Amino acid sequence: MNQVFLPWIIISSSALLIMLFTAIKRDHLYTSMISSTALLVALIAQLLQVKTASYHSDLIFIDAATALLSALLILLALLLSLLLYPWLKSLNEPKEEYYMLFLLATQGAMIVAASDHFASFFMGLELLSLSIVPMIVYQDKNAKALEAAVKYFVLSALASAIILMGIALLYFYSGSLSFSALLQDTAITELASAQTSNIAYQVAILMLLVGIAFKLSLVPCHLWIADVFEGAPLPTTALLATLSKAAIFVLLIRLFSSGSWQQYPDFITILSLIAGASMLLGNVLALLQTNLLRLLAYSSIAHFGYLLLAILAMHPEQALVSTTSLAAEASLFYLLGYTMTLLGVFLILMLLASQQSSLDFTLERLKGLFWIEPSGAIVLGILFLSLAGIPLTIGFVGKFYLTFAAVNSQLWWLLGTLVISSLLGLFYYLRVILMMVEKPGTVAQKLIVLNPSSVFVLSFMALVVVGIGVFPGPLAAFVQSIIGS
Amino acid sequence: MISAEQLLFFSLTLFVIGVFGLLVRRNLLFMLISIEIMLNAVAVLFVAAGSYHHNSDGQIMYLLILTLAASEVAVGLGLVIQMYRRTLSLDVDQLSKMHE
Amino acid sequence: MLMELIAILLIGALLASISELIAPALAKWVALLSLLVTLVPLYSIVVLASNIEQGGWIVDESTLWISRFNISLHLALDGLSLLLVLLTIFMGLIAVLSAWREITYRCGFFYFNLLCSLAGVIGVFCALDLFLFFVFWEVMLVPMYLMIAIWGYDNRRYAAIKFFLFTQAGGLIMLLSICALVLLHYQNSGQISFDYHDLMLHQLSEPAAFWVMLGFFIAFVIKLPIVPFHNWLPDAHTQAPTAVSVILAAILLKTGGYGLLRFALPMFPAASAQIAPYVMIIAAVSIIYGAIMAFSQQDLKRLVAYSSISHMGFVLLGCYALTPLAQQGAVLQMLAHGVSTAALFALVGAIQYRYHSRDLAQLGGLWQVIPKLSAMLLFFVIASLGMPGLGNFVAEFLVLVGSFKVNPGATIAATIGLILAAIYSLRIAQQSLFGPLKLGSSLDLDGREILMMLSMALLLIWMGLHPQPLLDLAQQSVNLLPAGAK
Amino acid sequence: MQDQYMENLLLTVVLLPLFSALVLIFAALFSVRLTKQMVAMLGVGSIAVAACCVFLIKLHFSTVAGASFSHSYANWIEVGDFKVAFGLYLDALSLVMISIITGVGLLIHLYSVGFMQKEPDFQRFFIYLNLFISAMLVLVLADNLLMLFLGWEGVGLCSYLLIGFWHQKTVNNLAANKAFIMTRIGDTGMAIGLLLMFVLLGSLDIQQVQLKASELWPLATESGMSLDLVTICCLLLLAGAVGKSGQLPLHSWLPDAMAGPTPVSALIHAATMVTAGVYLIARFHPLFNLSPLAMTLVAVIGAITLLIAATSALMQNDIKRILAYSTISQIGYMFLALGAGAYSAAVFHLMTHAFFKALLFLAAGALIYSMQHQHNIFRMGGLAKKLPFICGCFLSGCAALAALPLMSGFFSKELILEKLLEQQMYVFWAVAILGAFITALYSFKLFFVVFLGPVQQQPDSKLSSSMLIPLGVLLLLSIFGGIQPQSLIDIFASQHLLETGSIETIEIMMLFAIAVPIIGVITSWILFKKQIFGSAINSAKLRQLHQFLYTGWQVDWLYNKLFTQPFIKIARSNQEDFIDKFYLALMRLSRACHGLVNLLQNGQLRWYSASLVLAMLLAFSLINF
Repeated sequence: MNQVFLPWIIISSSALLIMLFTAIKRDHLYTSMISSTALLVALIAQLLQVKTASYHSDLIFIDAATALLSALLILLALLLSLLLYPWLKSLNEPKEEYYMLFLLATQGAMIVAASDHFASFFMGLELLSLSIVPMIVYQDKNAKALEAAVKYFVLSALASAIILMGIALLYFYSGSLSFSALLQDTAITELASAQTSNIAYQVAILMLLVGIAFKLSLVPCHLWIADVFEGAPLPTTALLATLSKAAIFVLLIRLFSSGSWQQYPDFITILSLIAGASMLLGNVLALLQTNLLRLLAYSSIAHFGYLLLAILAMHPEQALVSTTSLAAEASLFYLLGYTMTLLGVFLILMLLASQQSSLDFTLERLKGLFWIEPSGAIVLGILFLSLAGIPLTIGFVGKFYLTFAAVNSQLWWLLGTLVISSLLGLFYYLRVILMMVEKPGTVAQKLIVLNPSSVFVLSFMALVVVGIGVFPGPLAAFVQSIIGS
Repeated sequence: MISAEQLLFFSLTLFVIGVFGLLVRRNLLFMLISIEIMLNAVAVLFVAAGSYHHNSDGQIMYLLILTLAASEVAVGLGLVIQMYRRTLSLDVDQLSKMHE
Repeated sequence: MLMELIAILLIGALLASISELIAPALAKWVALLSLLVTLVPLYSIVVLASNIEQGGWIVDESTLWISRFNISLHLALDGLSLLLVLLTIFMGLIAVLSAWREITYRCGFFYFNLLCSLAGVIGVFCALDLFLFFVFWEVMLVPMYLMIAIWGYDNRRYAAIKFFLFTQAGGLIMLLSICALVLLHYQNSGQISFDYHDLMLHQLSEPAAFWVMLGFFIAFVIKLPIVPFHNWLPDAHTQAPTAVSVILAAILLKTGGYGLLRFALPMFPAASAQIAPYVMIIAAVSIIYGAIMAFSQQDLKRLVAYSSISHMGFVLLGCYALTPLAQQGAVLQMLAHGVSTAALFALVGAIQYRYHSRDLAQLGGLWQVIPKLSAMLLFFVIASLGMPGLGNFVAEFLVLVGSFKVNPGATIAATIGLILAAIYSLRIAQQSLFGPLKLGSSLDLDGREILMMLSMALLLIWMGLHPQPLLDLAQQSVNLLPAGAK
Repeated sequence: MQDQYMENLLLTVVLLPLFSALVLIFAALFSVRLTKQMVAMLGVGSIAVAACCVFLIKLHFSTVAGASFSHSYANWIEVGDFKVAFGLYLDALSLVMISIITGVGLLIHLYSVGFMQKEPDFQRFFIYLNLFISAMLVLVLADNLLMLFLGWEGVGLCSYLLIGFWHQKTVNNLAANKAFIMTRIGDTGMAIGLLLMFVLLGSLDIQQVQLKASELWPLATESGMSLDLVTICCLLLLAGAVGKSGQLPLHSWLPDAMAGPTPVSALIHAATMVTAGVYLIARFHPLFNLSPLAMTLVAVIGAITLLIAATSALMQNDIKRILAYSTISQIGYMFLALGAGAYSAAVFHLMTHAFFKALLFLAAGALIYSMQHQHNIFRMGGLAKKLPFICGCFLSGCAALAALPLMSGFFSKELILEKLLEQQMYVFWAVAILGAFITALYSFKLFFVVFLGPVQQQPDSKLSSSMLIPLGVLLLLSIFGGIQPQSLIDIFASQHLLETGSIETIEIMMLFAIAVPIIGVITSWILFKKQIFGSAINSAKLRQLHQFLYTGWQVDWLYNKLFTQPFIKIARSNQEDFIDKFYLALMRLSRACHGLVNLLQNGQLRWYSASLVLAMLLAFSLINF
């Protein structure tokens, strides 16, 4: 039994354990401890084998990069789980199931990230999205949650159906379901020559594309995300925004870093269009948004637009300097920076939210936060600066990597869009910061009581965001050694 | 003997029907059904492709899709009940409190 | 040594913000103290400078920062940087003093931001690694933004965001340019480096050089600012508290000029020479446009802001005349304008502090009640209209002499700016100081303010009558620059 | 040893007034109370010492023809080949100038002690006055153009400050602004001239510039009336001169400048500063000699100004305005002389004019002082018995101004006319004669109206001795000051080598020239007896003419229409920056887009799901069509 699966086994078994435990005796504290410890152990296990990991079967492909990214995913889950306890405690629903769903979603995400076959990919995807649906509607009394759940459920079902159709068509024409086969084998190349003639083949690719675009909420399949963010409970939103998206994107990174996509010009054009549109529209949508959650939703559209830029930079027509790994590193770094930052934001929001007022998270509620709750506000401010990509934050390092890679691949038009859209973005990020330093208003209130775990998480976040922002050197070198290899 | 192209055509038609069903019906229940139709269309195509290529991946996928369909229905019906409990109707158009 | 300089400021910033918890009044003392402490390393630097041979870097320290891209914390200082750093510290002191009474709300955090922005600016003036330069360039904005946004006047949010967006736009374009530059260098030399010296070694070829240069140029020109990228300045100034206006006018604008002299010109001599004629015309336009706009303003701060647009036009003119004479003039203009305009803002702030109004229509006859302040205001007004014997004149004259033989047309247009300068400057004096008294009596300058004003006035006179030391300091840096479109 | 002595003396002369000004400034700044006596001591004393130094310099200055002394004290600016030092240059010309400045300056300082006695801002007045003196000394002693410019702007500044001395009245400030800006326009021309000269000749040292110029353009004289480089240089310098000396077209500030205290009008706007233009051209005579065109232009400007100013003076009621216009026209004479190449005559006239015009102004000041600030001459009358001393001052002053024989003004003006004849510039000569006639007319109109005829208003206050002494001295000077310093003729000696015209014609004309002023006086007497002056004019035409002349040929109106109003209109029209509109538009655009894309977020599940399908179709069609 290969030890690369150790984290998976830990996570899924702990999910089962929780299920059984709950059946015997409900105990919130133990449950949360089980899940956290499980994730912690899994993380350690994952990190230990980052350097060495390499496993390839029909279904699963794990190399160092994948291992690293899965470590990232586990880390996100772990941090989130640390804050689940205080939040769930204030809820008067049965709590334990949430942990189970949470762990299952994490598991699904990791499968997606490591999948090398449509079957495994599909399984992971469904595990992820199906366990998220109940998490969205977990709060019984919340009408918005229900609406969000229904929307997410129907749309993701539609999306998976479309993806499946795409897969089916591909399978119909190529007779294979394995990515590596589709990407490298001779079959694909003759398909590539054939694809211009073959409409159905195009349709297949487009279907896959639309499905992915939906999962990553890229324009034009982005409409759902704001509603879901607004309606869903904060932890679920955080999971959705970071873990599920990250997982799919990790897969994209891998698929694109291997394989030769420049032989599908149409495909690249569509992707660039999507990227540009996402950057612009996302930021334009967020421009005057007063609901913080919707604002974050829209900004995440834009950020995944930026990430696509890194993807596109992987296979340029002509690069200034031919470095294969640069774009991959860029995407990884940006993903890391963005997910970490966003998670941090959500954690603080969870601390801010007492469960009644968590329904409408308007900017007004941040008014004067800086003067009332400096520690939280400073961290939040730093996080937003990181989202805006101001230097000395991890967000900037990511953006710098991105720009560097994109310039190297001479994606000038997309870079122009990047400049414009990040200006738009800056506008609303600054508005948030401004709101926090305003003279305190009436609605502003203190954080709910800070328990050790949340303090730890907050300081950790700040540390990561600023620390890596100021000294990205070691991590950069490490990432290079992983991906460059 | 039915040719693969015919099956492809059939399943695509089925899929399109499902899509249209999803788009035109307001009732959540019927939307679920349309989703089922789509999934089945895909399933048919997989089976057809499997037999066309003489390998078993198609059948395996078919099984996976079946399980997926089942679990989706489970979750979906849960939602349906929830919704009916709250709004005494299954009209999804009423679920549009959140916009801009 | 430079690291210490910056570190002192940052530590001071932290202490200031902490000290508020003990006593709000403590913060300003801490700020003042930390600024004074910086004089220690500065003094040793000046000593070094005095006994260094021409053309070398006075201080040059570098440690590896990000090995992946071979980015290093490379801080170095030559005459030009030294002058600007000195200006920065001096103006920092002035700013602290001018905030002394005005800032009462959360002063700890205010001085924190003030010192941070100063540290950032010094970083900009010393950074020789392009990545590091960019980091400082961006970072110094945040505290400025906060200071305007928190302690500004009614319309502060708009002004603050406008300020940030304009500079950020420039910054992003510059980031693209930096990346392109580094990658092209990588392409040719096979080794990746953000270091100034390395990148200087081999010049880019056309047309790449042109576009890369343009990126830098736009960023710096927005900062200067030059018509038509100037609109952030009047708003920022009108909304900013006095101290911030002082910093903004005295130091922040200079980063643009510094960037031109340090990066845009020497790195892309050919491309710069290619655009120089047009740039000189733009400079002349913005001199005249700024002056006319200044004349039409009612708000004193706005007026001064536009006047400084007009003055910075001379800097651009001087830089792109590509003659050492004019570039010396540009350097001197940066210093002189820094002092004179900062003084004007400080005085306007003093007036506002006394009368809660900056509107020329409401002011008038101040000389009858506060003669000392009025006399000072008159002095700096005279200085800003370029009276011989004061710094601004020498600077502007050098610029004009240097650029006349290169581009007489633009130079003569710029000279017309002198007439307009006289017109709007006298308007300030006439409408605020002279005429019948419209407002009540008030306190005249106190010791602190007289100290500030007098020090600046003497500095200007010194620049006007004995600029030689400054010129000699700037000499070596200017000599490195391309010797014109020959 | 000798030089050492000279250096120190010169430096003292320049620095003393500055020093006293600084002392007074710092006293004011740190609110050290000074009694008026102390202020007066400082202010007047410094000038007195300076004057003594000048006297010593006169003694030690070698009387050899064309002798000059120059010394550079400190380095100012040195960038590459651009070198400027703080250097002083003394020759006969500047010697005459500094003697006038310190001498007349001393008298006027003394006078102001009495005149400004009641003024609360006594101290500020003397600060400005001393600053002015030092700036003026720098101007005339500078050995390089940049330093000359320093003095040039410095005196402009001081005149601005002093015109607006009584700053509570907005009118005064406006007059001050007008003066500064109009002169600034000329100065800017001059500055461009500086730039051009440095670029062409590679130096700003006055002597070197002229040397190099005569090397560079030796044949310029042959090239005749062409607009060559040297001419351009001259014209740019001329612009500066015209601005400072209130010549056409930049003369209209001078009458308004009378808003300042009367001693200021006497010192700055009659004796010293306004003649700086004359000094400048005299200083640069070698350069101007190279360009006939420039010379003619100088002469033309002088002539026209002379006539316009004289005619305007004829119609004024305000005593100070009359004197102001007469100043303009007298300086017109000097320009005429300069244009004719008669530099020594010009400077000579400058000197005598300084005497008698200072006298007239101070006397007028005394008059106003004792008539409760009455400026209108038609409100005065028959003061001859009341104020005999002032009457005497006026009599001699007007006589000198009208160039009646044996007065100081007579010699200088006759010299100018003579030179004009020598140069066969008959037209200009005729103009000058006409000017002389009008001058006599208005000056004696002034005298008669004020001192003869019916008494209208009683003088009250007595004059202090500190006002009477200077009056007395100037009275003597304006009568007997008509001895031309030999040294002047020497420095300009090289210039008039042209042989004179036939003698007898000249003599006739000379006699005519002497006669004209007398005729003028007589006519004005007749007119006065006929009660023409000040009587209401009945014909509309004449009234228009009167109005036209009264407003100084409506120049202000013209400039207002031509320059001021358009400028203000332009400035106001763009008060909030049309470029800003563009950025605002960008902002609105993005807001509009926000609204637009928000419409898509309608929360309708079925629309959302449709969007997926649509997206696919869109992409598909995009690829295939």
